[in-house]
Amino acid sequence: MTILATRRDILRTGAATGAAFATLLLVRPVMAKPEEMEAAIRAFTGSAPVAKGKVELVLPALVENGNSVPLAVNVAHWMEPNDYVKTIAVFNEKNPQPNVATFHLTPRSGRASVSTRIRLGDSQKITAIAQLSDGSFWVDEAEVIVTLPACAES
Amino acid sequence: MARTLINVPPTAKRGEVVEIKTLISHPMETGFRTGPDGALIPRDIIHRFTCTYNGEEVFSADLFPAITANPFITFTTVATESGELALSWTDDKGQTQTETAKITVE
Amino acid sequence: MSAGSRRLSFLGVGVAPVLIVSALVGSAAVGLADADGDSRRSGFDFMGPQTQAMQGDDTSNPGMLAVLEGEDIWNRKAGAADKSCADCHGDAARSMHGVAAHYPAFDTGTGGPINLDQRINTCREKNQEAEPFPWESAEILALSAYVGLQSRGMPVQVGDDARLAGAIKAGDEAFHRKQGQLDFSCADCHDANWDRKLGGSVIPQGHATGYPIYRLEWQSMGSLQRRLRNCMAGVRAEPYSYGSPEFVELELYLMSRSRGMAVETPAVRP
Amino acid sequence: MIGVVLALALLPYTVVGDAVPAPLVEAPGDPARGRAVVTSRQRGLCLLCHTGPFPEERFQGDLAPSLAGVGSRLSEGQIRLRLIDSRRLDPGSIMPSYYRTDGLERVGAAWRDKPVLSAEEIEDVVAFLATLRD
Repeated sequence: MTILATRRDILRTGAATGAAFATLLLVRPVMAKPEEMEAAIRAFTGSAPVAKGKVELVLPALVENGNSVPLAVNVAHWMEPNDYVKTIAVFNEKNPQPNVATFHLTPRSGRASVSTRIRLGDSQKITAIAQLSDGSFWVDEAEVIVTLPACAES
Repeated sequence: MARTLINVPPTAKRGEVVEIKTLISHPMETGFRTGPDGALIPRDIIHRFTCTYNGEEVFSADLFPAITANPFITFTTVATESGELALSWTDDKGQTQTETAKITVE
Repeated sequence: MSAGSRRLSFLGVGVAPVLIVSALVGSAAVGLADADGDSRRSGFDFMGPQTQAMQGDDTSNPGMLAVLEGEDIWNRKAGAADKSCADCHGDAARSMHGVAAHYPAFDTGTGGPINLDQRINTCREKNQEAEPFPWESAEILALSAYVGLQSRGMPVQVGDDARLAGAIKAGDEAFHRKQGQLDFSCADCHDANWDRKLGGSVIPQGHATGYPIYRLEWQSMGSLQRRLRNCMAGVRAEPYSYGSPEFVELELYLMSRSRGMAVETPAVRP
Repeated sequence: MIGVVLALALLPYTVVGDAVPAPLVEAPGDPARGRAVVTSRQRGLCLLCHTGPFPEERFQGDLAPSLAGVGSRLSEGQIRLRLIDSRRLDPGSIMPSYYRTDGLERVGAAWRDKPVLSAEEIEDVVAFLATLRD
C-alpha cells in the first residue's frame, strides 16, 4: 500500500505539473489483466495508444464493504468547446462483468469530475480511461483491497 | 419507479461550475445472483442516466451491474443561464423516471 | 413512478430541490468526548472516513431515501379510519422531536417495553385501523427512519423509567449470556474486545444509536433486530424472532447503555 | 463423511494434566488438510481471531494470540485439548470448544448437536499447528 500511495502521489504531482510527463509512460492494456477487462478496454480504445497521466482515479485503498466503494475520477484537462474530455470509462478486473460505468461529458461540463459508488466482489485493480475530443486516451489505475465482512447474514 | 434525492445549487453565478449530486432508490439487481431457490435472479439495473439543461444534453452515463444499489452519481455543469435541469434514469424494464430542478443564474 | 424527488422540508431547506445539510450531522454523529471521562464511542467512530462521509452528508446518505419515503407515509391516509399520521400528530418536526430518543419505552397497554416500530404499528392498528406493517418492511423502516431523524443529534433518553428496570436487567443478562455453537456472549466481543479486529472488521462497542441504519452489507435499510440476528448467526445461535420479548429487552438494555449519546438516525454502517 | 461423524456421539478422549495426549482417531492428522481448515473462514474460523504465518490471508483478527510458533510453545497433546475444549482450561476464554456439544445455549438449527470440527479435522489441525515452530 505504501508503494501504491507513492505511485499515486507521483501521478498527482504529474497531473498538477501539466501534461509534460504524461507521455513518458505508455501503458499497453495487455498486461496481467484478465481477458475480459482487456477486451472491454480494447472495445473502448480500439488500437489507439493509451497514455498514463491526466486522469486521477480516486478510490480508498482499503474498503470496509465491497458492496459500496466510493469512486471518483478527475481529469486534468480543460473543457473548451473544441478541446475537452469526452468520455470517462471505468473498468474492473474481477467482477463478473468488466465494465463499471461510462460517463459522457460535454464542454458544458465545465470540469471533468465525476463520482459514484461501485461494487467490488473481491480485492482487485480498477482502471479509469478518459478519451479527449482529439481522440487521445489517458489512464489511471488503482488497487482496492476489500475487507471481508464479519457477522453477515447466514 | 423510485424515490430520488437531487442536489442542485438553487443559484449560481454565470459561468460557474456547479456540482450536481443524485441518489435514486433502486436494487440494481446484477443478474449474477441466485435466489433462495437456486435460480438466477434476472438482471434489473438502471443502465442509463442523462442530464439535460434547458433541453440540451450536458451529461450522461451508461451504468453496469457494478454500480451499487441506490445509485449515487455526481457530475458538474457550467451555469450558463437560468432554467431547468432534467435528470432521467432508465432501467432494464424500460421505465424512465425524470426529475427536474430549477437553477437561477445571476 | 409516482414517488418523485422530494425536498427535505423538515430540515428547513424546502426552497428548491436542494439539500445542503451536511454540516448538521458532523457534530451529532460522534460519541461523547473523552474529556468527560466517558469512553463510550459510537459505531461511527470505528468506521473508515469514506463511510463516515457517506453518513455525514445527507445528499449522499442513502438512508435519506428511506426518510423521504417515511415522510410520504407520514402524510398518507391509511386504514378504515382514513387518517394519516399527520392528521393526528401534525408536523413531525415538532410532534416527533426527541421522541425516538426515548425508545424502547414503557407501554401501558402491554405493561412492558416496546420499541419504536411496535409503537408505530400499535398506533396504526388502534388509530388508523390499518394492518400493521410487517417487520423489516420498507414501510416500517421508512417511517421509523423519518421519526428517528426528528431526534437526530439529541441525547438518548432511555434508562430512567423505573417500570422498565426488570426488562433492562433481563436485557443485560441476555447481553452477557453465552450462546450458539461458538458459545459467545455479546459482551465477549462488544465489551471485552471492542476496537480489536474480528477478521477484517473492527468490533464497535455496540451502541445502537443510529437505527434504522443503511448497512452497506445489506445494500438497504434494516432494523437493530436485523443487525442482532446477524450477530447471532455469526456465533451460530438460533436468532430470536422479530418482535420477541428477548429482542426488545436486549434493545432496551443497549439503548440504556447509550444514554446521553447522540441519536444518529439514519446512520450508515459497513 | 463429516455428516456421519457429526451426527451423534463424540469420540471419547482422556485429559492428562493440561493435555489430551492420545489422538482422537487412529489415522494420523494431515498438516496440509489442517492448514486448509485453519485458514478457512467457514470451517476453522481461526483467522477471525488469531493471526498466523499465512501471508496470503488478508484480514486476520487480533482478538487472540498469534498462531506463529505455537508448535514450539505447546505439545501436540496440549494443542489438542485447547482445540477440543479450551474452556476446560480457562472458563473465561473466548476460544470456542471445537469438539464439544454439551452445555451450549440456543445453538442454531444447522449446528445443533454437532461439534465445530470433526475428530478427523481436529487431528489435521493438531498436525498442522505442531508444524508452526519458531
